[in-house]
Amino acid sequence: MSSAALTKDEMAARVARDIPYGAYVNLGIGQPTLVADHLDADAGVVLHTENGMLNMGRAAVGDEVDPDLTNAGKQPVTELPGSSYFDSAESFAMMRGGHLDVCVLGAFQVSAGGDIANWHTGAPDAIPAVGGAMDLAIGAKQVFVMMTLFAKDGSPKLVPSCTYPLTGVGCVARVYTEVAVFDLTPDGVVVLDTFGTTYDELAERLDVPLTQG
Amino acid sequence: MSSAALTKDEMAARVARDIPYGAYVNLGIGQPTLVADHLDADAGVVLHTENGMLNMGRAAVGDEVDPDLTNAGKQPVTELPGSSYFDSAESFAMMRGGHLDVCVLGAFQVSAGGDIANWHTGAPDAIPAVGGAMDLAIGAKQVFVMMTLFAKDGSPKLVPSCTYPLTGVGCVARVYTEVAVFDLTPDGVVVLDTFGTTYDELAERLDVPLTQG
Amino acid sequence: MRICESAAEAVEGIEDGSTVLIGGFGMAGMPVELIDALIEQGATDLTVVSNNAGNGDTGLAALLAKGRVRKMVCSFPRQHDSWVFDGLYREGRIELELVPQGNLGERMRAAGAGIGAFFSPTGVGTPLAEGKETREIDGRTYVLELPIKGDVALVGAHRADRMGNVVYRKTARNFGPVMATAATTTIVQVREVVEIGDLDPEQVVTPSIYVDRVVAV
Amino acid sequence: MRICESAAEAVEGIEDGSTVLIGGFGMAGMPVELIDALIEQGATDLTVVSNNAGNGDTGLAALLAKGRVRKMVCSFPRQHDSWVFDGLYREGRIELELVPQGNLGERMRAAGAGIGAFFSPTGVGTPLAEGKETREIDGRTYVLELPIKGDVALVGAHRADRMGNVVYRKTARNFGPVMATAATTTIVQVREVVEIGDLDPEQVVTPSIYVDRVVAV
Repeated sequence: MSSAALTKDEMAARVARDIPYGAYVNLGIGQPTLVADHLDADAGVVLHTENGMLNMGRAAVGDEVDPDLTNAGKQPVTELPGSSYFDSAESFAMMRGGHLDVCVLGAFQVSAGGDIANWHTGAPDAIPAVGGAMDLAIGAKQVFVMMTLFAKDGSPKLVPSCTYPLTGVGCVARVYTEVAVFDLTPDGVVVLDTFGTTYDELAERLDVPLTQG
Repeated sequence: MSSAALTKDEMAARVARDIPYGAYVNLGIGQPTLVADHLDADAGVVLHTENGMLNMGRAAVGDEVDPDLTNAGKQPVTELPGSSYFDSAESFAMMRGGHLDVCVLGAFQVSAGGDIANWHTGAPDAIPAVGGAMDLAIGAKQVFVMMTLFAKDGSPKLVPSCTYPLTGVGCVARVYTEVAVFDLTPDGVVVLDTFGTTYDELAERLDVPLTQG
Repeated sequence: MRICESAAEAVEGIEDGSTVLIGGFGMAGMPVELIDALIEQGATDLTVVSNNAGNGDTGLAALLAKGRVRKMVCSFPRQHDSWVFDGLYREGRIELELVPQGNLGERMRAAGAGIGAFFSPTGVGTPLAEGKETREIDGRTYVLELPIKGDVALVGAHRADRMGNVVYRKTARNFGPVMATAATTTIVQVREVVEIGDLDPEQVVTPSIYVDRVVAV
Repeated sequence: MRICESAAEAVEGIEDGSTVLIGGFGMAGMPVELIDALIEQGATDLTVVSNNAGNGDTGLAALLAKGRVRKMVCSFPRQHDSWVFDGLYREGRIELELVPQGNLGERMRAAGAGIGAFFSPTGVGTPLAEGKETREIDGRTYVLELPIKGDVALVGAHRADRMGNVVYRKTARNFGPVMATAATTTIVQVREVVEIGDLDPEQVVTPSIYVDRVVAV
């Protein structure tokens, strides 16, 4: 247990620590993108971007900006030695065929059984957009979620059953939050680590049964 | 009507004459391969080979022989300017998706309704082998068959219904033989041309109703 | 295959009511000049299949703004600069078929490859699979997805030779190659048309068989 | 990804009873050195998936001759020099699953791409579709085909970099790229291993994600 809740950067660092050497990884749009900043060059991690590239490099700056080279968030990026380009059908075949080792996604909610909801709030006036989220959710050997544990109204986002429209069913392996890391196992939710809180506090605030890891 | 039956080369020339300018064409193994010799360079015809190439050139000779560059019959060939290489899945996607304009196949039998049998005699001791025949049969906009009209025992190979195991159903558009060219239409078999025989002689020897074209 | 003198010539004959596949992921690979020519050409009542639903006020967004598109089939319409689509959608002036990005690509690949339908792992148990046939195969549940075929594909690429062989550049490749296979008429805009033989046959990404018209812009 | 010092190291751990995908169309692209090493390694009771069933007395034919293959899955076993397979087949010592070549490739692609099954246009109404589910879709009849997944793929290619990115040469490419996607462990033999960065990223045909072991022979 750490003495304080993690910052976004600390959360990203914590996720990065758990990515195995040499893994092929897709980082979802938004917060998960921060994980890249905490992957050492010698960790041998190869980043996949859904728009058709392996071994994507860092954000492009200045003269490096090339409109033909962007990431899934449509931001200019760079290429690393050993990269490759392919079309969208191949890029998603790669995901859907289970070739990625890890993908890291943001989420509105995750259920104890590993369901994820991250594409649509279900609000009637919202314009729905799914992108590659559903393919990523089912397409990596391990799906990590990175999110705050509580919504702005204080309600937990790790829930017995998602109330938002689902992205994927039973696919999340691990959830990283600012106050704890959870393993979602067939035997239930295991608390691996806490930051600025205690196992007992978590057990009280969450509606899902927890086990101490 | 010509005064004599066609030689194999004359048959090949007759087929070549009917291939439109700029067509993408697959020539099956065996006799259909001869068609290539009768396609003028200025006919703009692009040859596809199922093992993964467009704009295949003629047979390789002498120093041109390269074990990495063969045709569907596994013979060394050459490449023409503007060729491209792709893998087998892509090569067959190209066929099966209906992108070839013409394919020319040999056959044991063709039915009046356009069924083709060309992969297996059905003999119990024969080792079956199908290769790309079934994909080609259904995969080109127009399927031409090139065969002798009669088997060695004198029985017709253009039949009311195939007795050999089928390669494809209702897919043959035209049949080129040494004595006649037939169009297989929804309204029946039309004799387009005869060589060393007459329409009446054909009508007598074949078990399928004919129309004079 | 025809090398066209202008984008206007390249989009000739596109009919009202057509399904038009439009390449690009955001602006990377978007065939802006072909879309501008299509706006000028006037075809309307279109179904457009594209990953996004337009950025800013140019390209696909401009086509939408002109009211030419009856229906968008896409994976990710909502972007920070998708105000044209957003407005039309909220006003009920455009239909949306939302398709997970992997299904979008695979459905077009199926159309190009002659596949009648396929069981997809994506979307199972979600609202986007509602009403669709599912099947358990080898212990996993799949959703049946049908091909998406275009009447026309508009593709933005890097270079083509005079036969119609095409190469792309970096992540601007995205949906171009698969759309080129999935349309009756494939129209490609490139930065440069080169002579036959100037492209390495090992490097061709879209072979000439898939390409009907090329224009340098 | 591991760069192996020898073909023997590259085929370590292949188990009896494995399904082994073996590249090549005839001898073009056939990974002869990997097959020789597999013979030496000793795994038996194999199911081999390959377009042909061996030529002459080397490569795949040699593996068959040793009696290591229980079942061949291929499109075209019968060739002028396929005497090894012919003999085994006539003696009833090998099982044969004959698959149209396009279905063979597409079934492996499906395995690699996570497709549960697909409706194929090929084989409809023929003996090779007997007993298989068919369906009419949009006026055409299709046959349902299932993925072919390998435990191991042995691929013959041209060059690889030290990350495992692979390029092929001419028509020796054939089944290599699709087999590389369809196996749990993909082993590639190349003529040359080059440094990371020495392959043009636009030209990579098999991206490194699919490759587990590389050996230069």
